[in-house]
Amino acid sequence: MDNEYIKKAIECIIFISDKPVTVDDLLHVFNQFKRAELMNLLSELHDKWNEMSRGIELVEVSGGFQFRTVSEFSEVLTNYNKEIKKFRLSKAALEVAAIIAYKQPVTRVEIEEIRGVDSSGVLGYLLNRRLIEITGRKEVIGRPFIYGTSLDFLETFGLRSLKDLPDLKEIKEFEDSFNGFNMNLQKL
Amino acid sequence: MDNEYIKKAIECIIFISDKPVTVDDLLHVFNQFKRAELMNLLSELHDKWNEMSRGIELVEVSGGFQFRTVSEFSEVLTNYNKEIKKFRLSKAALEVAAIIAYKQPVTRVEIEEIRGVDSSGVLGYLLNRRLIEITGRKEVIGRPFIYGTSLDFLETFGLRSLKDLPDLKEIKEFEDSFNGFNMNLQKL
Amino acid sequence: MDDTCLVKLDLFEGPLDLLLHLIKKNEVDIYDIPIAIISKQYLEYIGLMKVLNFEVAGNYLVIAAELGKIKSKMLLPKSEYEDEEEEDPRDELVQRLIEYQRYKEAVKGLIDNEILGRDVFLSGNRNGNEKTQELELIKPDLWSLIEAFHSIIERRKAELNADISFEAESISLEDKMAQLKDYMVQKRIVHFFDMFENHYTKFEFIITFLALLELVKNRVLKVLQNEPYNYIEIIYLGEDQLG
Repeated sequence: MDNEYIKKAIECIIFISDKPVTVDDLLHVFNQFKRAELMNLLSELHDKWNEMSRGIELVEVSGGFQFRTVSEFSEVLTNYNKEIKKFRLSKAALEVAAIIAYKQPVTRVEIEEIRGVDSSGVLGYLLNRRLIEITGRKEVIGRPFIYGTSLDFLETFGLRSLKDLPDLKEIKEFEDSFNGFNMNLQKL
Repeated sequence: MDNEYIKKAIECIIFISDKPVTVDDLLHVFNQFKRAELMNLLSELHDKWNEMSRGIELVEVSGGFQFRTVSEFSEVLTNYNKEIKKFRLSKAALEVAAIIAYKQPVTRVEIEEIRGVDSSGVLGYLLNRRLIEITGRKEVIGRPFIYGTSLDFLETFGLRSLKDLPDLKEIKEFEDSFNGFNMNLQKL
Repeated sequence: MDDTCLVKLDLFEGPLDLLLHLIKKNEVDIYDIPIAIISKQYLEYIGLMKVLNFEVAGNYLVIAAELGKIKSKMLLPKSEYEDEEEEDPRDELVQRLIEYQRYKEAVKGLIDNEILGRDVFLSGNRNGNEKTQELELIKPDLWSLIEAFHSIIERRKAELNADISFEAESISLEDKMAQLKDYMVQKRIVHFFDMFENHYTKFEFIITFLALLELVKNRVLKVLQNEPYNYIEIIYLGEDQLG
């Protein structure tokens, strides 16, 4: 089996998979290869698709690779298929997701201290959407759950890993950012 | 909008559709085009993908166009699917695992009383996956096996110990996110 | 207050969100909040929520009380010990607001990404078409276990309710009347509520009540209440007088 053949096989796997495909996933089927070799092949495949520049692109996300439509066609696609599964999260859900993303592992009480409001309903909603996970318990009185973001969170927000999260902004940058917040929400 | 752009947009539409996409489908969104023009573009796109010769191909099937994996990779894909399934569980398996986790030590009959359905197949499956173990026999008539969770169970579900399992009160706290799911969607 | 305030009311995510909105609207410095003005407006909003019958959550009132406390502290004369760094009574609240605002900012950063289902989309036939919901394979984690447990409880609840009502509905009015008559032959006099002692479902309640009415109509039983609000007694009169 030459490398071109393997690369095409990897393409197929990525195409049929419902989650981003990781090197570990590939190692299960291509066990004659070393991890580094597979990583090389993936990287070559990634370059190849960039170079082809089609309507579909090969994207590195959530620790793996996934085929996605190029964002400039989003409008055409939502027009074409009105029933398409649309991303919809409320302001509250986004706030809680952001707090968890930056502060994880974090408890419900800690989230509520920051927001100043009860957040249990939103937590249940985010758990159901699989954007967050219960990652354990905090060893304090009552042993509350601690929450973290899931792989689906990274996938949804197009992040390769949590390292891709932008730094929390410093306080002096606030003034500009106040405006435009509501505008951005409308976009959702 | 030039033809290359339209062709990529068509690619995206075919990609996101779960059925073959017909010229008629496309006419709904690209109504500035004549049918013959769209057919030309589709044919060009078809040629393009043939020429690229990737692991994914654009095929004409039942009056429309669809992306498919090239048939020579079917074996790789079957292997891959088998591997991936090893890391996931069916709803039935999760139910039995949950009952054993909470009620252990527990017999098959007791599990079936709770679930209301035959569970012997699922038990065999979970034993095979080493998520549960036979921990002994119950000293009643017939001395049935009693089941408990294994160390693999804890690892798979991200628990450090069985004490980390949520208690009924904690499950109840999430009640709203199960039942009022649609209602919450509006609110959130 | 103008109309836009009305529209926005239910858009606030809580008291801190409302405060941030007021600070922004008044274009004041977050490090030097004019507490008197802001708390006045804050209370106006809460008042408006009440007028509009919005449920004003307790946490709004907590912050209202906090604002009142800060306001009164700021009216106190400055401490004479000038060398000691005087703590601004607003500090704690300001820190909270800034912390909260940081995460609101973070949301902005998140939604600027290429979001799945908004900007970019996945293949429609990723799973093949033959798979049904039931056969869907789930990634095992703690939440999947909670979900599974919950779904058993829900399913069993529905099944058990169905069982009970099925059994209950199998009894006819005639049978229930006969049952009730036998019961009364033995007891002679019972309190009204005792008759319903062992009846769990709504259907059983109704059928028993109907049987009672029929037997009273047929003068087998008599309903007696000596004084208003006193016990209602059911008395056995004897064999069916009409039959």
